[in-house]
Amino acid sequence: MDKILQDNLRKEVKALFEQKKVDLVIGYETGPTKFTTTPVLIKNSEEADRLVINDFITSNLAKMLVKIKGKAGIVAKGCDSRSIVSLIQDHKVKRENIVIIGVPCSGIIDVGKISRLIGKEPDEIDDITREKDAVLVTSGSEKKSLPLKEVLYEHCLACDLSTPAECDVLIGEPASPPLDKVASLAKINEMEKMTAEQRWQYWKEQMQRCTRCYACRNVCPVCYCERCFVEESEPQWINIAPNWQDNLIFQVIRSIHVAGRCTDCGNCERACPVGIPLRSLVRKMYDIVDEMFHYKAGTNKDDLPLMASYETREAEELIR
Amino acid sequence: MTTSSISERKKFFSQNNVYLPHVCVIEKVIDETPTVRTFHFKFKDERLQKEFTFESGQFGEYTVFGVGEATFCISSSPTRPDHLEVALQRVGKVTNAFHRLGVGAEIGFRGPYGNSFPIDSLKGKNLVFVGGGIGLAPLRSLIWNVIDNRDKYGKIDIVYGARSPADLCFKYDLEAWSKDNTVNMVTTIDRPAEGWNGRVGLVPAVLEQVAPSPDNAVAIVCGPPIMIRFTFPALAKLGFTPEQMITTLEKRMKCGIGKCGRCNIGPLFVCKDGPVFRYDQIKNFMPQEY
Amino acid sequence: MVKKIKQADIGKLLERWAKDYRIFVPSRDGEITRFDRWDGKDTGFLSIYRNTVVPAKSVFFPVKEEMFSYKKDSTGYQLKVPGPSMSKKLLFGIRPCDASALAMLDVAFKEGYEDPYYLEKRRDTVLVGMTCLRPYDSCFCTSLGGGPGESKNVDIMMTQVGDEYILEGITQKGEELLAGVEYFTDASEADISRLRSVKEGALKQITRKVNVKDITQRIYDVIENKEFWETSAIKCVSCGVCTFFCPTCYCFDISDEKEKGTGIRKRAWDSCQFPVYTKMPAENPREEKWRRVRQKVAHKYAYFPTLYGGTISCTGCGRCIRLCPVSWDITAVINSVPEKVTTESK
Amino acid sequence: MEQNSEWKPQILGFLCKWCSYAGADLAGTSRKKYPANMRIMKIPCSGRIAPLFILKALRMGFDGVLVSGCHPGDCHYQTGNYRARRRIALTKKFLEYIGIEPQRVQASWVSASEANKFAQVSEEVTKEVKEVGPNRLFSDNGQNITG
Repeated sequence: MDKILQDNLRKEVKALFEQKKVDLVIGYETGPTKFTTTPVLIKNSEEADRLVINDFITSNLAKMLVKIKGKAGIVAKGCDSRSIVSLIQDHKVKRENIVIIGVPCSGIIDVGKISRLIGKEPDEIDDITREKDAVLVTSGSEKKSLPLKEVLYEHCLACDLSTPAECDVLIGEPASPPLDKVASLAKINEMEKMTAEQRWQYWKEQMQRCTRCYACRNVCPVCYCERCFVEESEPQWINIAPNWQDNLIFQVIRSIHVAGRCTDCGNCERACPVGIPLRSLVRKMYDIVDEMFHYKAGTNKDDLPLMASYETREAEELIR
Repeated sequence: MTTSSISERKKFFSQNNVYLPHVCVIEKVIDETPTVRTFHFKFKDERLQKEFTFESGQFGEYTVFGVGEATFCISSSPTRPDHLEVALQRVGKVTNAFHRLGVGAEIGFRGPYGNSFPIDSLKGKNLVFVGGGIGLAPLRSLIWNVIDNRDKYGKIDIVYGARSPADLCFKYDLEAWSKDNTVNMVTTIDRPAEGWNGRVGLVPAVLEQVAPSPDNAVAIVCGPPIMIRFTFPALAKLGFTPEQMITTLEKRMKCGIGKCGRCNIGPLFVCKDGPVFRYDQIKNFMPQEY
Repeated sequence: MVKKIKQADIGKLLERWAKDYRIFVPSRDGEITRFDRWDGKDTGFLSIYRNTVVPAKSVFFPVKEEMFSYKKDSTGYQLKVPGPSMSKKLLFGIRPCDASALAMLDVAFKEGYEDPYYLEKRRDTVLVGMTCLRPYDSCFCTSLGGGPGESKNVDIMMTQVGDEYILEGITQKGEELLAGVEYFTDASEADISRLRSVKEGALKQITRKVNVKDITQRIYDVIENKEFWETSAIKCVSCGVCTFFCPTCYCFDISDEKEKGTGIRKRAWDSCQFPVYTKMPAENPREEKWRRVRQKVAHKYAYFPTLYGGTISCTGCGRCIRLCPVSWDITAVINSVPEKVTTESK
Repeated sequence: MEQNSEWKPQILGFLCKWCSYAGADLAGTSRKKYPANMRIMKIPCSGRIAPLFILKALRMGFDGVLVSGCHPGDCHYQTGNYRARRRIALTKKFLEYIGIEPQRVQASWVSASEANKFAQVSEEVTKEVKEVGPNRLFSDNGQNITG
């Protein structure tokens, strides 16, 4: 995403402070290592120059809204703005208390993918430049062009709501990542070709790595419960020491709990320090919700939340 | 506790493993309040029961088999070594399960851990015990300890309060101490209640009314955090210096031996540097965290 | 003693050592790397040229372990401790930062009451260190007395130089292991000077710095400064990544599990970043996020040094920076701790 | 072993107290013939069902789970069964995706008077669960973990 966007954003944020429309602004600043950004809380117009917009604005900042006091501006990509809408639907955030600064998103670059494609870790890469349908990766004397579709996050490739619909200001023109639903859902489709036993075995193996650090849950903008079921002691639903069985139960229940609120923003999978393909769970849930109930999370702030509503006739084929 | 006493303790570890509890048997269960019960228990191994020693103020880790482990102070006095006592309030998974146990049931115990009330430095002093609710449990160990060696100590004042008459713990002790004319026993409840003819008022306020003299005195305080926080200023008003105030703190604990990490206040671990602290040791350190 | 060995002979060397030791090497596990039992054949792990994602502590302090089990029979409850793993271990390729972290865990688990589970696993372990030729941009070990080729906490220090590995015997144990293995040749003067330049090259790559001057006092000076800690904690999501994957973090939880009439007491990694970590029925001393972040930072840079002779329990491995889902940066926090208050009131 | 005709699947039935629970009771008192291998848990409304209950039952080793509530439109609390329906639908579909046989997660509407239907549902559910065999999903060593 280009520099003009970033400049416009900074100008806009300064204006918001000067017009006293916000007490603070949640956005991104340059991260501590190469090709990263990190959430930042801007408290006045002078600090606005810390804000960045680039191809690495990964975090879903909606996460930070729930506990913020005062009138907050928030930089939001398409998926983030939908998460904000979900929070509004759940009465976790009041629409009038926030100023959504929409940033049209043309897809976020997954540096991990570039790493795997060129066999170098992010800090060994000197530069990543985005071109129209490709990225140019420079590492020492090596230069390599990689197709854009192969280096964007998989969830971006299925994102047809990349320009925030719910926002107060839109920075720049509507944009969209190159869409490729087949590539985006490749892992899920592959899984569905397996037998039930193979699928179970697959998840069993994945969950053996889980340490229950709860990064997936804690970065999820819609996982705002004060007390998660995994921390209940009476009854205690799952064992405290991690094991694949309870790890899997945790992930399954989390996937069901975020049904109708998850916007497939990819935060959970990105957060996982042991590389569990969590998006293959939550995205599947996203599709089940869409197929069964024709519901897309965070697209209408006046809708009742999915699980708080019903149609008198639906899903009867599953009931005796 | 000193290192030498730790090695001294080692003979009590099964297979040299400090985390292994010893199996104990519940001998008696006393209903203190609707939510507090006292359990009398003995080591199943008679040799251990004979050799086991502890000091007032120390705590143990108690296992309800099949449920888990939790931390409680030993509420009986080392001067009465026939059995051990623990009083606990039903508040969570382990304590609820504990309350379901009856006479003859087996529990696990490991300990004693932590430091203890500085009994030697209390000798010859006037003692002011200030307790609230279940906070009387650790004080009770010391009070009986002192009463059993009555001639070694000066005056004894006890100010103890609970929310209501029903919430008063160790009523049989309160009665015994009231009858003991070497002890000034003051019992209070927070709000007036039917059938209660005694004092009414919060512990810190009642303490100020009782107004024990700070001369050659030490105050030992234990109760809910909010009571402790208000009792220190009340004592200060009466002329007690921080060095004359002792408290015992409660924290979430798991290991009891300074390893698992959660009970610290700054660099102090409540499980091994405490649970007994003089107020001057902690007063400058993160008051909100104790 | 300085020896060298051809990369192709490493397999044979490990086979030899495997006669006396259980060998642990950096291994791939799905997307991540960790120390695991060597399979006895493959030396493909040598291609893992960076530090493992999971710190080496997991060999001695695993993510979960059984402490004991219990069962009730006609005479009451019987306890059973899992049998000790008597065999000696050799960690091949541990990085200097993780080795120095083990030295800290050794102290913490030994002090006062000994922790039998950790110490039993750790006993008689030989550490064969590996120089980090390509440290991460998040590494800052040089600010904390370490370095990519630092050898003070290992028995043997190994450095890849071209297609050879140069091994320096550091401790007596290390020297013994290096002696009498025919796959080694003595390192020449030229080898040693190549070794020196490789290590210098590695050292230069570490550019991240953290200001640890008077850090313990500086932390105590701001310990009650809520605003400072709130600012430091603002983006933290309170997950356990930084602590679980920290080579020096050793907090754990103890819990019981019931299966088929048997109870098992387990311990598992716990994190001071979780609100439930300190939660008591009526209140929680670290309910607020800034208190938890303060605990993490202050434990490493103030409390641990206070307790253990000034040792900062951070080795600068950079994992907390690399793995943090919101890129929280401990070096930025430490560097933002104000300078020591010179006009001391005390 | 799975073909062993002796093996009877263990099924946990979460039955709404306003309808299916009474229906099951009636099936019992009127001596309807149906498989007696269901452990019944009375719930105040099918809307009380949480996906976690279903997972936990399977984790404990039950071979199948049945959630049964009032027919659409008949909920004592007006909409509890509609809400349950969404939850059950998502759970069933999702569990199938991760590899849990859909036969193990069952739902029905049975009113207080439908003793016949309850017997029939029990029969069918038992048959289907029997077809997929003992639940060894959560065991480490392929053993049934009921205990």
